[in-house]
Amino acid sequence: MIPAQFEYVAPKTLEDALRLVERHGDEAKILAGGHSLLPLMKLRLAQPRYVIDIGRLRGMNYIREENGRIAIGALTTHAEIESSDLLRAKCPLLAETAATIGDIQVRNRGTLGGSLAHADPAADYPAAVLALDVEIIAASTAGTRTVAVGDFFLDMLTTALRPGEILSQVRVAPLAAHTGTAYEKLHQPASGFAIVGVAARITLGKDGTIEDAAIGVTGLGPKAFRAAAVEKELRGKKASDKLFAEASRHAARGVDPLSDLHASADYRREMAAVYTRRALGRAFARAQGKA
Amino acid sequence: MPAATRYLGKPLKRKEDPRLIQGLAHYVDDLVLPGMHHVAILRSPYAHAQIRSVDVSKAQAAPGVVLVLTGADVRGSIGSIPCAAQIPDMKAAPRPVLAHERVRFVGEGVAVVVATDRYAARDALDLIEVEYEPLTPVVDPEKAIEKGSTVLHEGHKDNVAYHWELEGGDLKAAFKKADKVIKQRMVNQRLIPTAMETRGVVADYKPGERQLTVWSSTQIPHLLRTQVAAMLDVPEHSVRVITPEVGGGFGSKLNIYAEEALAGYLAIRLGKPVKWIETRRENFQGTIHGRDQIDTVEVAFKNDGTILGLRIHVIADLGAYYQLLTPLIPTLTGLMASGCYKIPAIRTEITGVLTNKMSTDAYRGAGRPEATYLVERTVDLVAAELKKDPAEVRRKNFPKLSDFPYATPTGVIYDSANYPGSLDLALKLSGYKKLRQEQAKARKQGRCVGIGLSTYVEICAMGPSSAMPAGGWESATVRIEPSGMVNILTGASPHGQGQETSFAQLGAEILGLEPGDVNVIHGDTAIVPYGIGTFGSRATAVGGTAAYKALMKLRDKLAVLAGFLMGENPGKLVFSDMNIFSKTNPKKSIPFGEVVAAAYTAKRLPPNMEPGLDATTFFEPSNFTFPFGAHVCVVEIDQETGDVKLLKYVAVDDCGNVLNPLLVEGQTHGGIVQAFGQAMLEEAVYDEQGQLITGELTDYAIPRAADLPWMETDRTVTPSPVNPLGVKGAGEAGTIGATPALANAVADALSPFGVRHVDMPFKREKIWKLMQGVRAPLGARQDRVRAPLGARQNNGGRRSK
Amino acid sequence: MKLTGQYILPALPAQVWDLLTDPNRLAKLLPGCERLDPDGPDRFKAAVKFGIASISGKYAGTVEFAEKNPPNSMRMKLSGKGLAGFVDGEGQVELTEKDGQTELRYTGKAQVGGMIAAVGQRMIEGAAKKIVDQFFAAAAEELKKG
Amino acid sequence: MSAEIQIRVNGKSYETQVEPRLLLVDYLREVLGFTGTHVGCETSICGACTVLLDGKAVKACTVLAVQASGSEVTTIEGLSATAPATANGNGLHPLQEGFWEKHGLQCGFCTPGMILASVELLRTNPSPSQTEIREGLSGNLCRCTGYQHIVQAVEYAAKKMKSRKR
Repeated sequence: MIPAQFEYVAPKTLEDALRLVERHGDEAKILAGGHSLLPLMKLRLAQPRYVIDIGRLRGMNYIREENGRIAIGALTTHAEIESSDLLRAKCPLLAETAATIGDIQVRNRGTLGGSLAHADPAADYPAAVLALDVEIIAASTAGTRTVAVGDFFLDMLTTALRPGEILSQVRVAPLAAHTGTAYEKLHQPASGFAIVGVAARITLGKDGTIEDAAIGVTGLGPKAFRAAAVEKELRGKKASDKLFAEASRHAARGVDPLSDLHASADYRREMAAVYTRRALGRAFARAQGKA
Repeated sequence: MPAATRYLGKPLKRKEDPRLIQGLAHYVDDLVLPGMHHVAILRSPYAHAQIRSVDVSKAQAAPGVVLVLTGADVRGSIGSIPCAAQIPDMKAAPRPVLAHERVRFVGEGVAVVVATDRYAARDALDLIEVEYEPLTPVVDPEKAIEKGSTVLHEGHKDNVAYHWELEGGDLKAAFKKADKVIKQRMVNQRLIPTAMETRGVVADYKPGERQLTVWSSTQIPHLLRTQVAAMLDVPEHSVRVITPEVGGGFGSKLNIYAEEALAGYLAIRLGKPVKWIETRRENFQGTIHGRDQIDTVEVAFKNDGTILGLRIHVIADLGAYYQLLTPLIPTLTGLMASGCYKIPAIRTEITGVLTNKMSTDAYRGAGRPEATYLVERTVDLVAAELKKDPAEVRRKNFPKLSDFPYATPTGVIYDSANYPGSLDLALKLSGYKKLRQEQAKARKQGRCVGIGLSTYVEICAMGPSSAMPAGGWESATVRIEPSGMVNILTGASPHGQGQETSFAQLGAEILGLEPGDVNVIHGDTAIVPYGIGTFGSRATAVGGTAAYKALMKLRDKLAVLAGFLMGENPGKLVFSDMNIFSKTNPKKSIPFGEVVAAAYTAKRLPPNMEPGLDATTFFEPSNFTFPFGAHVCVVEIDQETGDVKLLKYVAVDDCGNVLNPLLVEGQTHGGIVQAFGQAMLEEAVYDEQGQLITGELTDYAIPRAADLPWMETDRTVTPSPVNPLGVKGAGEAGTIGATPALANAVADALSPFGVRHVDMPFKREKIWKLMQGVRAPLGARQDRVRAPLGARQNNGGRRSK
Repeated sequence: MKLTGQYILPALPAQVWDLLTDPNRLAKLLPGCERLDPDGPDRFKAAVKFGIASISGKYAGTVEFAEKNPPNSMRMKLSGKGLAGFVDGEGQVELTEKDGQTELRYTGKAQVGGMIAAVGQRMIEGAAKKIVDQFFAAAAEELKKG
Repeated sequence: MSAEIQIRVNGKSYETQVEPRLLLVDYLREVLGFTGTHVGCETSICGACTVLLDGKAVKACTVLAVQASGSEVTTIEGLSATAPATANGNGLHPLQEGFWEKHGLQCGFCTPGMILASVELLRTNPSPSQTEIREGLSGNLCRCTGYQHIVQAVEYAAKKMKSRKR
């Protein structure tokens, strides 16, 4: 497995990178950690003329608090997210999700920005970032713009990023009070990708009713999505195992699940319900301060 | 084997490890020769197609490209891939090294590129234009033998490769006498061996010396030399095969492959060394696959659990062509269809079928895992039908100890065994009684728990030459060098088994030296006498015995010489601590080195003794050996997802005497885990068009560390009478004994759902489906907090501090 | 791989029929189609550059119509071959009028071979759906233009 | 098309002109001759190509050599204190020792990657439980050993490394 030839450029600053991305248009691919792009290039399914390596950009690898939100640089690796004390304390869902990606070697190289921009239908992060309502910052030579994550994933391998844009940062709000989150994943046994991955976030009111619920689902269809029907069933109701079980049945509503060697559409649909219920159960326990 | 030993039977660390753990070993891909060219092969994307044209002009003109050849270019120059197996009335299905006219499986080579650089060779593949005319692919072996199916090979009237039958005992009477008969279809799925090192070849030709050297990652260097010489039509003595370090084989490198001959041809033609290293996708598509049988078994039995007869029909999917042993493998299933039971009558009928897939051949166990699987599943079906404990039904059908050597109705003679002994120990170690109680409790709690047993016997130490296509003996040469250092040259070329250590232990024991004084040489046909190779759990039982005999020859010679020098009776000498002692007077001794030196200086030799210390043996075993054992395991199924978790595994194996228990333990672990792979994860899937859709390790799952619990292993020791070491062989027991234990556990877990049998692999969705639509017969609700059943999950309760 | 689906297209079946069987207009609808040249009756040679995000490749192939029953039904055969492998598809297309629009139903089978079959398992079906969706979205656009 | 890279491998600096598409594993093996790093699957599953890149385990089949420019790489050849170790094993890294002591390898092909992944594991978790060892090695496949002796090898090394620190 050998990639086809390409021209390599490694800009030092984001500005240079953006100019290159703009200049080369769809003849270029952006290389971050390389764990989404290089496999495709080795298979020669992707044969870009230019590879723009943004891995050397300074100041794109950080996790810090900014104006009450947590800002994560696009080049932050899965391993860094997994082990970040800040995230573990204030946004544990991202750390928990990162820890389920591939294996440690992959997590040491793969980046948050690379994974999100690639929008693999079976990637783990999309479920979590949807459940967390993150903001995605896209940079271009014209400046930056903010994309709400709900508008970000358009289709299989397709995002709202425009030609000439580089995903530069992800912003996420710290966990609110009385809130619990969890990521539950049924992994494909060979590749470790998600057959179904469900990220849940639950905020409880004082009386134990569910004030807010957000469910992100990956692996099921061509793109990750919010299970709005489940969320609707939960909001304003008193949390219970029974409620979670009933609400979870709607996890796949409106989605035409994928079918492949590892799981049929039916099985994926059923597992979406099971894993939604499991994620809700764990998120609930955490919202109560348990587990 | 002597009663008290110093090295033999001891868990010595391996001599081969220092180079391996430091990255200093050399596998084929690590070899670099001056001026070496690189080979890449274009392969068919079609399972079945006519080749209309191949245009190599663009590839030939590409930078770095030296030569591009098609199947038509080489067909007259390289013979087809040899098959050593002969079955009466078998149709021929030889495979050319590169396809011409027609391709018959996805991955079949169509053209070859030689370039000065590996990357350039790969680039050139994209420039070759092949026009194919797709033909109807034949994928399902049962449909392949229906009338009207497309026929793979010209001149064949259908896709039946052969019919093979074996019958012993009075089957009619057995079925007449039976209280009950059960019939069950079982699929033993197609597997991909997946040695971690793919195959690879380096070939170099020296025109002046007319010497072709082929380095190949193979289990059978000598057979490869003979066959490559024949395929290239060059004298055998002008070919030298060297196996460098081999990164696992499991049968997949017990073969002669197209690329081995092609590389040799290209080296001769270009006068340049060439290297070809298989990619993983090529390995999945074009290195032999294993298993792939559809078995239908009918069992006749009495209400007390006595099995009276078995009628077995096997449809064996052989793939598109024969590799070295392809047609032979299923017949081993017939040979071992009696399992470890006294079954009076057995009939096995095999239909070998040609399909548009890669050839099946010997994969760890080779025919015997299939036999054990169908027998062991059958015994459990009988037990389930009679509502008896499967351990009791097994015990009921074991031959008595006094029956050994025991002749089965399938015509083999089991050398020695104690089946109840290994079963008892396995039951005791696993706490079987308590497990059953815990299972009953778990079921009441709504948990889906299964316990599986298997008692197995396997046929090993292949074997007497009468039963082997290319000879069943093994060679060894022992040379004691003038300094007293010992070289053992063995024809049983290992690939991870550790013979460099175990044979050194043998040599040190016999000659009274340290294992460090004994060096083991293998895998070079120019140095080592002709040998058969390492497969069929034969290296120690046959190769080790050959080494033992050669060592004994030299020991005897040294004893005569030492006796002569010491003035002592040669029969009364002991070899120990680098000295040769008098038994009667321990103070009387002579240094080992002094005797060796005397043999070489040859100034004081007994009359008629030749100088030097060199002995060669070709050991021909009188029979196979028959290792056996009993395995017990516990699984739990997540009813919501169908996920099967292995909670506990206990294995008791009996491979006779052992040279190094550490190595045996390693073989056992590895075998069990490969069986786990077959049971739970692995399946080579071709779609209906013959595309191999498990094309990479991203889709074909093999076991990972975290999939497994702590395995508890133990042994009983029943020496084999077939060889003087009393060893039986340990390489394949795991894949033979463990697969049915796991399958029986899963069937047991599913029995409350009315499931009698489910085919491997036990993938989640398949298991989940079986539980749908059946009202949970167990306690209603699943409890997510689980008491550890049979304890020991992953960390085995042995948390490190 | 089985493919089935239905679309509502904003035109009468006869107009939809004309669109689908006119190589010049069809060429614009097929995602990534660079050329569509006649190659015998109801048969066309196609050059397609197809890509989803990073994954892209060039395919040479044919489009064929058979069992034409205007404007109600036909069989469509598609085949393409590129470095990443080959695709062969065949399906039945049925057009029925519904409230001045056309309901188009298709049922078919597609076969993917070569590299994309060996490694693309988890993406193939999604990709196929996406291409079909793109095609009909483009068709709907074109028909809206009248 | 070529690019100049500067890499330190096992403590020594190299400056090389390479094709940008050259994979790090091919650079290490074919250009520099560190053939202890193996290629097992090419799809970043099996971990045979694991090396340490700036101290962290990565799969060198899925890294371009140009990406590693300016970095420090450790391969199996550079792991022992005095490479190669002496015949009696002096100078071996505790993990190498552990794999030898506990029979943590058979064919040896996965071993360099397995050892370097274990280095990563013990770097982040010096006293792993057996479960943590098994999970920490989920990026490395072994077809021979059944993993049990590998788990014991890592335990052996963990214990030894802890006692050394004291």
